[in-house]
Amino acid sequence: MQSLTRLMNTTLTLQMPSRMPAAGVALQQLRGKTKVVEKPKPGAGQQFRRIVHFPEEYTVEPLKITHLAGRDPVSGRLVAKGIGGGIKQQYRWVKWLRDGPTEGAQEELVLEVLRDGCRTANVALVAVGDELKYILATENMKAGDILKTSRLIPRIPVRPNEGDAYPLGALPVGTRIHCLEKNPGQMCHLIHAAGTFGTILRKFDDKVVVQLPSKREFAFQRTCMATVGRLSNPDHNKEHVGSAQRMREMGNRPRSGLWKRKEGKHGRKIRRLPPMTTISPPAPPKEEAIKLTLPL
Amino acid sequence: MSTRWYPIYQRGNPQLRVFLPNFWMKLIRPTEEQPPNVVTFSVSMEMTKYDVRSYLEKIYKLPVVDVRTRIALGETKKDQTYGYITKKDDVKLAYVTLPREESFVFPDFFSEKAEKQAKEEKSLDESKEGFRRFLDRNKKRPGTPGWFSI
Amino acid sequence: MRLTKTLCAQHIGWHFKKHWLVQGKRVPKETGAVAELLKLGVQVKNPEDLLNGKVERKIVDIVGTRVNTIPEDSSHPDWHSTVCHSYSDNNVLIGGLPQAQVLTNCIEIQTFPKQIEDVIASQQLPNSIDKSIRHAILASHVLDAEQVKLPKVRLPERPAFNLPRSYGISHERVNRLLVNKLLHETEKLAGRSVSIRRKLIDNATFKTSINKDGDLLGFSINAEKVIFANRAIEAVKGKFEGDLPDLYPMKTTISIPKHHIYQTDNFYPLRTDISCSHPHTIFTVFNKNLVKNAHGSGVTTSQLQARTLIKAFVVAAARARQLHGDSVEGALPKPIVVQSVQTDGRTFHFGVLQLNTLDLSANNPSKNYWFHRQNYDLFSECSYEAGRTHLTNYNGDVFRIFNAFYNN
Amino acid sequence: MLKLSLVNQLRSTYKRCLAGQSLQANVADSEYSAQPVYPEIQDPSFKARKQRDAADWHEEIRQVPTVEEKLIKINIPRYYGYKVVDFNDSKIPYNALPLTQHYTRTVLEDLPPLPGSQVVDQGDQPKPSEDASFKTVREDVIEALEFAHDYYKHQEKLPNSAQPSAVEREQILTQIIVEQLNRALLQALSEDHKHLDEVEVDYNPRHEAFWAVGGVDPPKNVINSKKGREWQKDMANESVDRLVQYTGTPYLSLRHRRQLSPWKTTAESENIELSKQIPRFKHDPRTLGYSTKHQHATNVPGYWPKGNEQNFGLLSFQSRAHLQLRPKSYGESDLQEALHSLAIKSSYAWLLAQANYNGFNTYNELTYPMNTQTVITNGREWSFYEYQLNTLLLHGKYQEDNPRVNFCRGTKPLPLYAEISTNGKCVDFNDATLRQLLNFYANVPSIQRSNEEQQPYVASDISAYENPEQRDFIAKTFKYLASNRPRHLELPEVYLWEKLYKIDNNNRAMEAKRRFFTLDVNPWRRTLDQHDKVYVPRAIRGKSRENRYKKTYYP
Repeated sequence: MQSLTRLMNTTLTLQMPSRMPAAGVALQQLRGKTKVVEKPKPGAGQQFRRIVHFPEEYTVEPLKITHLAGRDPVSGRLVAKGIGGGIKQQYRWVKWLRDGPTEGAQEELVLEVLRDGCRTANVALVAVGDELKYILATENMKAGDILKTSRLIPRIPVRPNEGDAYPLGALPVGTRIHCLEKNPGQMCHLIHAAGTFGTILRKFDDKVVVQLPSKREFAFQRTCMATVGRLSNPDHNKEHVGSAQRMREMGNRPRSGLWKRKEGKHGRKIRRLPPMTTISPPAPPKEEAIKLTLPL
Repeated sequence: MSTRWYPIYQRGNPQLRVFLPNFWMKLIRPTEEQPPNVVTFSVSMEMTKYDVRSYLEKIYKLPVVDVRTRIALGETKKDQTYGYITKKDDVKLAYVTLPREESFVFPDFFSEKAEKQAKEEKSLDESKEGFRRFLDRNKKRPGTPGWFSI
Repeated sequence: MRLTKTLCAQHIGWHFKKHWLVQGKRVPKETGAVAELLKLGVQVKNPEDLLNGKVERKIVDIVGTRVNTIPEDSSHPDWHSTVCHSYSDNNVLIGGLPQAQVLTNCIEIQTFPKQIEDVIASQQLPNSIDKSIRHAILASHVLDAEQVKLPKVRLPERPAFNLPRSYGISHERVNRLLVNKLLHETEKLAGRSVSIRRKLIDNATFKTSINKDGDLLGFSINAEKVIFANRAIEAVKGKFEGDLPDLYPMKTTISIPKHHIYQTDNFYPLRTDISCSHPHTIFTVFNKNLVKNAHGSGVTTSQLQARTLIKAFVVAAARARQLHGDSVEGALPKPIVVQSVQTDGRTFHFGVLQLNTLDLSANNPSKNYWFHRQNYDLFSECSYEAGRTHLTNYNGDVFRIFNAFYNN
Repeated sequence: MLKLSLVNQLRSTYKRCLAGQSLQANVADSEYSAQPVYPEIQDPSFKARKQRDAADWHEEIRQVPTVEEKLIKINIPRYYGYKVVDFNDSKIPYNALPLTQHYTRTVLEDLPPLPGSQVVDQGDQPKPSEDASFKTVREDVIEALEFAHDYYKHQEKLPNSAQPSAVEREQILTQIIVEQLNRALLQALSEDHKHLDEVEVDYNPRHEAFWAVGGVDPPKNVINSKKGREWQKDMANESVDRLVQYTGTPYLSLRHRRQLSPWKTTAESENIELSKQIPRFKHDPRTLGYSTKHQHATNVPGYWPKGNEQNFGLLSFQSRAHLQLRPKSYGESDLQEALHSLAIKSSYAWLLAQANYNGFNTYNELTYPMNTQTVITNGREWSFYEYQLNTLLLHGKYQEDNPRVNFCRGTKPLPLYAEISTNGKCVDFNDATLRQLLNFYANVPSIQRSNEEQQPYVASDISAYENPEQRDFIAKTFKYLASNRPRHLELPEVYLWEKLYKIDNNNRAMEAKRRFFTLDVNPWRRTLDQHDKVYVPRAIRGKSRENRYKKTYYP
């Protein structure tokens, strides 16, 4: 087999694609023929719970969703167990990019704080200019609040209010933040769950160290935008499901009963937190692999 | 008349030389009582109301007022030996309304024949009856010849 | 079976296949060949284009094919490069009445014009009128025999419930009957001398488009009932002062959808030389199942009142454009007064708009006037339960205002 | 001891019977009569028994106290609704007039010309005051017409995503014209004619009526089934009743507190000779192009019972837009007949529905005549009809025996104007048509009857019932039936494979018998009250096990 690989590598000046960690290959036996179905592995940020039908342009209209019931939308195969059913919710498209001027600040008006069925935190409808958008609502946000957004990093840290968005470098140490950019320009996709927040611990060089809700510390670039405050609906994690039927209404199916909290491979282990990690710049986009066909 | 639809060419001889029209209409006796100005046809499945109307108007110069069509389910029959079920083809029926002054009575060609048949059946029944009476009479005197009577 | 060589033999083809699954996917190494070739002036093409080139299919024109819908892109005949803020019946101004005021350059006066106030205070109605109005309400809300499927009802606290579909009188019909019956009663009171000078029309459309501070605003609205009169309503005497509200940080055009496909023509449903062509009063129906905020929330009182104002404004502007030509800008030679009533069958909002100027820019010193009062409930509940009709908290003031508006 | 006394008692009774004494002799002496009174001798034949059963049922319906309950009572025999001939205002097949006359027992006559027009013909001048008022009305109407056309012309110019069909276009224009004209005429005439102040105007009301018609040939399956039974063979071809359901939506209808006065006397309406002359259409209505459907019997004159005082129809404006869909080959004369037929069935149905709210129905005969006026229009052409309803009994033997007939008289379509010119002016306005219309509006409804006389078979009103549960039940059941919504259970259906392999040919003899046709159950015979009762949750009812289900109050 190894010789075969070597042979192929010499004849074709091609480079092996690193195997996608999330993609698994399932062989399904057809009658006399093997059909290869590629399906992703669970995890990696994909929920397999629903797809949202996004329009081409940003809109504040509640969007329609389609339930996936744990299936991969490409192959249609079951990937995640225990998902299915539930009340059909409407999705509110949150505008993740809080873009502000590099000089001065842009002011925005909160019109309404709404409940979104597809996420745990509340969303706030915000008006600026002739644009309407949703952002995640903070704990004490209410209609009529004025929010500020700026990309300016002053010499002395600003005194921010809840809901304002600033670069990490502009915020004082100890500030609670959410909706954090991993790298500058990369949509704010950290810290979204209800009641969570990150804390700015210290600053060094051009990095700012933030403790994320998982208690791990990461060093981000100081130009990463973050929104100030703790996310709304802080009692979400204390709320009881209440009944099995409520669980079904939430779109979860009965669990297998195999998982044990205190024992086994997946059970609890108490370990030290890993040391602070510096966020590396985003990897360059991967070259697309050519799929060669060979009728075997 | 449809011009698009021809029998599929088959190789070899003899070749098909007679082309029957694929639009046809058959006058049939209505199963239920109808107003006298309504005529019932069995028509080819491909014909529409408009086809039936133009067929009668253009070829037979009939004053057609209205045409209604329906598709009647073919009869089914159970095979006596093996018990499988066969079904006749469905037929399209066209009810053609003529002007109200017109009236059409379906001709009764076979009334004489039916009468004759009825008569024959009657005489057959009578002779059967006679034979039965004869048997009844002789039931209680076994062994006696038929001609013997008091 | 014995562990023989035959048993342990493995099918090499299977291994080839498994191997190929992995090895068949390759990322081409950048060899620099493309750059070299381009340097030599050789054309480089993507192999995909050569192998699976796109085949243009010709559309054959066959009799009976459906006409293709025109794609909604720049090839559309009504496509413009400048964007238009198009307000239609189902849009809601998110800023409510203040936004509508800024949009139409109106100052708010929280009473009716003096002549209407006088009529409301002084009119003599017969004693039997309340009985007739109660009957009209019941006849349109409960006693009409229409039975159609009503919109689905959802319980917010029980989102999983599918309640049985109820049948009844549709919202459109309830309002049509109610307005018609109230007008019938009013006309009986007014007599022929007044009612001959009025004409009624159902479902009239009005369209107009206006430039405001560089933004193009297009309006297309429908009024469920319109009263036309043979003489225009007199302008309100007196001058009114006031400031437009401040919307900062919102712009006035917020929440009005933007479109590239639009028509900018003016539409008024009657020609000018017909006897009753002056707009008098418009009745519009508010249906909470159809009219919602863009983000799905219900309509607030202020937004509802804004809707009354905008509808009146569009009617007045369309009339002004029809009278004075499409190019009319700035102050009108004679102000146009339109009365506007909005109802959802239970709540009524009355208002009077005086259109002084079509120049809507923020720094225009002359303003339009919007006279209105708060909403009135005609009743609190009207229903048919257990074989009996119920009409509670009937409010007779609504008909008095209604009557005064008709006779103005 | 007890037994012995019982035996003694019986013995004494027996002795008295032997002596020819009445059993209640000791109760009341008035039971005695000089002449012996025997119960009526009843015909024991099958047909007579059937007729008696039917008459008993009709009597039961008559005894039911309220209007709503009467309709529920009529509907009780069928859970899924009756199989009815679909009579509506949008479909009139070729040669429909004889059938319409048979199904409504109507004699058709010409409307006599107006007295006013004769005066003009003779050259005499009408009264100047009348002339002046007519002139103002004429001006108002012309103005209204021009206004309506101008508005419609503008409306048509609007870019509309869904292009309306020709029928819809006519309906839209006519609705505008009729509403404008009605308003103009009510205003202009209400000063002289005070009754117009009291009219109630219905916009696109819902008119529905249900009735039974006798004298129709039985369908093939009935004949076959009867021929299969020896004792029914002779009755195989006897005529049967057909149920008819009318559904229509006029543009406008006017109602009034009082009734219009009849124009045929009782003597004229009771004429057995005339009733024999009415054309009969014995064939199945489907042979003419009518269709059938399953639905509950509904009688709706546009509003709910006891809705208001305006219980009697004055005038209705019917649409003729759907006549456009009839092929040209039907001819001009048939169009004329179709208009007559439309007028007859819409007038009959509306009057029947009104009569129903006064306690009468197709099984309980009217006690006084009812009248209405009908206008069929497309805005330009107007046909005028007057209708007098004398009888509702059309079913069974009444088809032959009933001496009463209904009357309809009408005109040809008269043009109101020739056209509207391009500059929006009305050309060739026809005064005669307007006079006819004015005459309909000016026809004063004058008859007012006492409550007992007007509603002899109505004893009560549901709002007067003490029990709120009963009121609620009756109101809900009535609305449910009258709303034409599908029944809660799906209609029973035989799949085609079942017809082929289980019904027509018995190929699955060993299969478990679970479907209704294998169990020999006719689901169409299911009655309205054969349903599970509504369960009352324990939280509401408390701990008692007695009232676990809601009571039903079927009449």
